[in-house]
Amino acid sequence: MRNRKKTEEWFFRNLMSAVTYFIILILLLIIWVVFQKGIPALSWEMVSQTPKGGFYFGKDGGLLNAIVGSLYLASGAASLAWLISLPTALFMNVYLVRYKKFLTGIRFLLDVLWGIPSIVYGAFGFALMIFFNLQTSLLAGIITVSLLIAPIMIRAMDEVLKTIPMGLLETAYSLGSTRTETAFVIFFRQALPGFITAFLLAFGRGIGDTASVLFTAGFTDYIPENLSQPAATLPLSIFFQLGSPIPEVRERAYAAAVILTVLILIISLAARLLPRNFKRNVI
Amino acid sequence: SCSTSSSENISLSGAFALYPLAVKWGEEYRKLHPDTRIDISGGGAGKGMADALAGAVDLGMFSREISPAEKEKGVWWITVAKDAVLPTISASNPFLGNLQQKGLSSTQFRQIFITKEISTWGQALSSANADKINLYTRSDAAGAAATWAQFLQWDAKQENLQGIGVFGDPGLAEAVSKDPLAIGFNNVAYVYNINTGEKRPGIEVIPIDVNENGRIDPEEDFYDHAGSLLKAIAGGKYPSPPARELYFVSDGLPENKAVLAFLKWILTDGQQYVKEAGYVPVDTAILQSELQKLNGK
Amino acid sequence: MIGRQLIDKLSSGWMLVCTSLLLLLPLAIGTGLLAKSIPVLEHQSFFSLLSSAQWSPMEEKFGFYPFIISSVMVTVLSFAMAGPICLLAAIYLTQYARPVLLRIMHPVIDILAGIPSVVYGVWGILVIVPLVADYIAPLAGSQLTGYSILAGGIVLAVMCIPYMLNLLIEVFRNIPRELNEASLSLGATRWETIKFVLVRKGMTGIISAFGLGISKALGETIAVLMVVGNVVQVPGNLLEAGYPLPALIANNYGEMMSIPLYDSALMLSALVLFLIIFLFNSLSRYLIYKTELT
Amino acid sequence: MSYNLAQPDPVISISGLNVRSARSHILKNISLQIPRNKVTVLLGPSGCGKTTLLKCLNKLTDLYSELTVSGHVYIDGDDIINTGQDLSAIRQKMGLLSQKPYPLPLSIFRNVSYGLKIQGIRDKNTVKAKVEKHLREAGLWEEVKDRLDQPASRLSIGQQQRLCLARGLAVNPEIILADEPTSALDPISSKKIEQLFVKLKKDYTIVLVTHIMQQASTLADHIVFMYLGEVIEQGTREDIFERPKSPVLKEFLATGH
Amino acid sequence: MSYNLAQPDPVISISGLNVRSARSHILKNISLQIPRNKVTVLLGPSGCGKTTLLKCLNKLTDLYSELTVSGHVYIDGDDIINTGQDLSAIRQKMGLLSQKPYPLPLSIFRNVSYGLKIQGIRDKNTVKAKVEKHLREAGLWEEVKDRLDQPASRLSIGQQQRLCLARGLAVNPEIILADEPTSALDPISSKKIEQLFVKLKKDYTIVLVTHIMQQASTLADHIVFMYLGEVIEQGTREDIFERPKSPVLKEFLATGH
Ligand SMILES: Nc1ncnc2c1ncn2[C@@H]1O[C@H](COP(=O)(O)OP(=O)(O)OP(=O)(O)O)[C@@H](O)[C@H]1O
Ligand SMILES: Nc1ncnc2c1ncn2[C@@H]1O[C@H](COP(=O)(O)OP(=O)(O)OP(=O)(O)O)[C@@H](O)[C@H]1O
Ligand SMILES: [Mg+2]
Ligand SMILES: [Mg+2]
Ligand SMILES: O=P([O-])([O-])[O-]
Repeated sequence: MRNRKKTEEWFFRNLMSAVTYFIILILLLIIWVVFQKGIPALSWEMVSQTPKGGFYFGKDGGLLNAIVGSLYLASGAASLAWLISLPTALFMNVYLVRYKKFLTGIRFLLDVLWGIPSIVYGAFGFALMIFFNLQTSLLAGIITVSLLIAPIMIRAMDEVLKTIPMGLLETAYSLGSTRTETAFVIFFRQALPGFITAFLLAFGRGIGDTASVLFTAGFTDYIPENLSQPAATLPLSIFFQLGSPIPEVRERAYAAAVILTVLILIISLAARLLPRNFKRNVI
Repeated sequence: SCSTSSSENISLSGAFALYPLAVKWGEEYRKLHPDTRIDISGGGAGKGMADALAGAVDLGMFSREISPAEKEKGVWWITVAKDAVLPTISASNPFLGNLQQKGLSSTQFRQIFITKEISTWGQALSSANADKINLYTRSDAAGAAATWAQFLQWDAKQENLQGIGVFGDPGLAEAVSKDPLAIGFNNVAYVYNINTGEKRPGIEVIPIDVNENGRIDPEEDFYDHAGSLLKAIAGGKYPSPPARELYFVSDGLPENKAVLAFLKWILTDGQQYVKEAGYVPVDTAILQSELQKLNGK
Repeated sequence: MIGRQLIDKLSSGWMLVCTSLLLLLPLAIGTGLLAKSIPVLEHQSFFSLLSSAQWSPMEEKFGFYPFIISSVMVTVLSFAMAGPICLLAAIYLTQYARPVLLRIMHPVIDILAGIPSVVYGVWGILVIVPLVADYIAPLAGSQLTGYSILAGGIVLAVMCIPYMLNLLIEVFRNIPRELNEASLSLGATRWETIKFVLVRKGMTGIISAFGLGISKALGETIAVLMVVGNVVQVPGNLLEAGYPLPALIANNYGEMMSIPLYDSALMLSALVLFLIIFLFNSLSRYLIYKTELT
Repeated sequence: MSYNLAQPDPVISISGLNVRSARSHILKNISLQIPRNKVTVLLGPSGCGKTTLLKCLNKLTDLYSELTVSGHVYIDGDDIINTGQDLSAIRQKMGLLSQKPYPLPLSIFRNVSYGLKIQGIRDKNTVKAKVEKHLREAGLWEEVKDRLDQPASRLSIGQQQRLCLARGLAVNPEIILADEPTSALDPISSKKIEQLFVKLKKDYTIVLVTHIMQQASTLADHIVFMYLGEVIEQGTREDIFERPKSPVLKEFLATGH
Repeated sequence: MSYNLAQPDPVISISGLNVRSARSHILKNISLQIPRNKVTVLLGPSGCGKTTLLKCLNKLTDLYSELTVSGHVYIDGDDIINTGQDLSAIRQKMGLLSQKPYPLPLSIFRNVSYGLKIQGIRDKNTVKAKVEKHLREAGLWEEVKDRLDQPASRLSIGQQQRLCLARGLAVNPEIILADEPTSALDPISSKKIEQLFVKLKKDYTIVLVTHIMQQASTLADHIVFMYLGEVIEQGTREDIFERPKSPVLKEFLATGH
């Protein structure tokens, strides 16, 4: 009896640790492939200059257009998504707490939105653009990407808000707070660290997405000067350069991937570390 | 039709295949006309066409045959460069020598790619070998694939080509070069290094037996070097299709003077940059007729 | 005092607008796709579109059957690989491993969730396709190219891992430690506690994480299409090539959107995908509802 | 059962109050008067509906969709159950001290000043003075005066309980609803809170739920004994402790400490 | 402080036990003997380390990676802190009743039968009989016998507390560790549990944490008073209540009920 139990525990414990290290191994392998192919093509010029003529034939220039474009696009989209997500998530958890069935319905729809492929968002964004007579532009890209990441953001915020105990809500009300005050003063503060994580993770998701910006933000060698100009993005730059006949250009695609990976790493670390500074007052 | 853009602003969108060349043209043109801003964005041939027809851009970059449905919408187009699709195999193909001697005719290619009557290398080379032919094609809707299909059978489309679909030209080239029994097709620039004229490592061309006499005659043998190949394409010795034209499209003849000037420059001085991008300059005769088109004729 | 009430009204209004906007989004996407699919639906009946295996868009014949089957196969395969792996790893990371490992894991997971899928596709071509062609296919006694449902499934599984793992780790972290204590103090081993108590307690979370992972797999585009072979056929086995729905859209949309009927057919395939995801989410909600009852 | 306390001017008057959940009838036809400036203690076994009754007084039952509330609760004459009125104003009249303390995610100072801010009091000096006053009232001032800007969550449970009381006092309520305020506390902290209640009862109407008989008998002016959702008996301290009538109450007292 | 109870055969013997977290020293060099078949009560203000000490006896501190434990805890002579041994067997010797009841996510029946299943007892009739027996022991049988297949989470807090006790008894422990088992309960439920402890003490060794002095004085054979992570005083009921030595204990007793 004891022996069988021990064997079982031993077996599963080792299986689990094997699986975990296997995952880590695969993940590291991918990151290694990217770095190993990308580092040789990486130079200061790559991150400090926009493409010059002939960049796509292997000549001078860099990826600054795509780096800046990606940052503009992702921060624009994350901010816009935040503007939609925050009220929605608070609304769900402050105003709608008593409508459990309705909430279940909303969460279901959010899951559906989560599952819609980004290329469908891209096509939808393109249709919207045509409908509103918008041109391929940073703005169109921001709108599309924000629609894509808003469900992710809301879901993450909702998970945080759900864990706030009912007692805190009762307390806020019994002090005479209006629902707005409850939402924006008390719940907001309590969930702020979680919100920051949600924002940064959605930002990371937005910066890595290809398909939704393909038809909406376009691709250009210029750094956009306003919202109505098209913008390049790193994922699209990778995608596009990988299609080049010239091997050196394809090498640069990996350099772009390294840059993107480093950006995401920074965002991720920020997402995990930054909230600590806002944890002070959380109960 | 292009009311949305100011006279000093030219916008292009469309095929990624034409993007690098258009960027080069834009840059060179701006050296001559510094007050013209040229916005170029990628997105795919259909995107370029849709944008151009919607008036969202001045010119669409287009890399495949224009379909009847698109022609019905009143699209206007102009040839700006040429390209050619070449049947490719791996450099480690065991029948390489034999193939280079005999070549394959368009009929044989059809039997390989469309009808699948030929499925082994033995059948292709009239020997007893039973090794299967591993067939590859493009998965993404591509001008190259459409042109190749048209070469095999006048009314065939990309969807008629059999085989494993691989994404993008480099993907296809890579898949073919790694698989000794593979057969595929590629645009010129993915087979030859245009700067040196040498074939890219790992990949070889199957010569086309144009006159279908079962061997490659001297006048059919120009695949050694990019230079001789480009000459053969320009001179029509390499059949068309699989040689093909690349277009700029717009919603009717452009009214914008700056756009017309830009197109005119492309058809004249601009042609010197075409080779660098891995494409074939347009023959002089066609250039003339395209220039006529710009004048509304 | 009046001001407070006014602010409350205004901000409530704003919140309501945002929430409604978001709730209308699926509807808008659904009807948008439907509207764009009408030309092809008028051209061919919905049933024949779903059940026909002939795909010749230039001849105006559209059959989605092979694509649907391929999508299902790739998704099921990738889930069969990633699901159990993620579950085991999440348990290990939260229950056995030292906290440092979990702390290292988080940025790694984020990076992998953020890497664009083209990069996964390239990785798949470099690593997985040859693996299938040179090692796995010969086991099955066939000489194949490696571009296959199996390769697609493997790449997809790897891509789903960061998403599912992240959600599952959260599920297990949110189970109160006291529950663990209760079971252990009854003399259960760690593994028994996991098997009988934690998995049960976390069941709704697990189903939900799996559901989101599968949705992700169903909708993933570029990476899969780079390795799956893209042959319009109903795959006979996992080593044959397939052609999932998202790949169909991605391969053709940018190039073919200017041909009306083709465009419409691609939008219909997006609609079909949307419906599959909708159905699938309903199923997982139903399962969650069922487990919550017991 | 519908016996009414002879009380000229009750602050809270409940009549025919029913609370139902899908499967049970939690409060059954409660009618009750809560006298002004007295301590009313709710007594009864676990699960009899004491917390639910307190929540009705505040209409916090709104938050629970599974509960249906019917009947009347008059606070100073306004029926809050059937009102379309602004609840936040009515809730300000009542400070709630819940079974478990919930400090707001703010600093100690801002926890107390929160209610003032809501009332629109912004003058710095007034706020400061009031915060000090209420912290003193709650017997917490000495312990926290040097760390008012620290997060309230760092306080011990007993201190949190007293902070919540100070916070509740700061909104200047008329009524204090306290739900087992000492159940999680050690004897020393409990004692402090009890003493505070004795002091507060001069100015406030207090409704207190407790399991501790001794607390009830020290503090109560009026005791309400509940059982399975009904009010079984009510009366003065002597009525309940020395002359209990119903058998359930007798048993309850017999086992109580 | 290192005073040893003259006890021939202690079940649990603790020496030099230290528990540290990153920022604090939670248990400071505790040495203690827990006598067999007696009730040992741990007394002390909130936050002094009582719960932590109980968790050490069971080595549940394992679950908290932020805690470092050093020293020795001998259970029947085995040092569990420094063992590579199978803890699940040792833990089965000890039933834990935690401060807040945590029913397993199973039905009422299966909560109680869980321990039996772990022990490999699968015979249906035996299991049924044992479940009934232990539910009766915990005084819960009458209340739940008709709904044994319902989720345990639907029970009231008091019922959950008793269910956890039944669950703990079912594994046939030698030692019961109970952490404020009645703090959330009304007097009647508290009484029932207290009576149960009186009954159990014949067969089991009980370690009880409580804030209620009266409970301590009714049940305790041996009392340990802790303060800020240290054991300040220990002794019989009379030693502690009638002849307290240290000033902190005197103050603690003075304010206690
Ligand atoms: N939201 C709810 N849904 C369903 N039943 C509820 C709900 N809230 C309370 N109840 C039930 O109503 C009854 C009364 O609960 P209440 O919390 O008022 O008891 P209580 O008298 O405060 O007990 P305790 O002394 O344990 O705090 C209990 O049986 C409880 O299970
Ligand atoms: N996991 C932990 N990490 C850090 N500190 C802890 C941890 N667990 C307990 N502590 C700290 O150790 C001290 C003792 O906690 P413990 O729960 O043992 O107190 P207690 O005597 O049981 O109090 P109470 O009567 O309130 O239950 C407290 O100050 C607490 O904050
Ligand atoms: Mg209560
Ligand atoms: Mg404790
Ligand atoms: O359309 P392509 O130029 O990529 O063949």
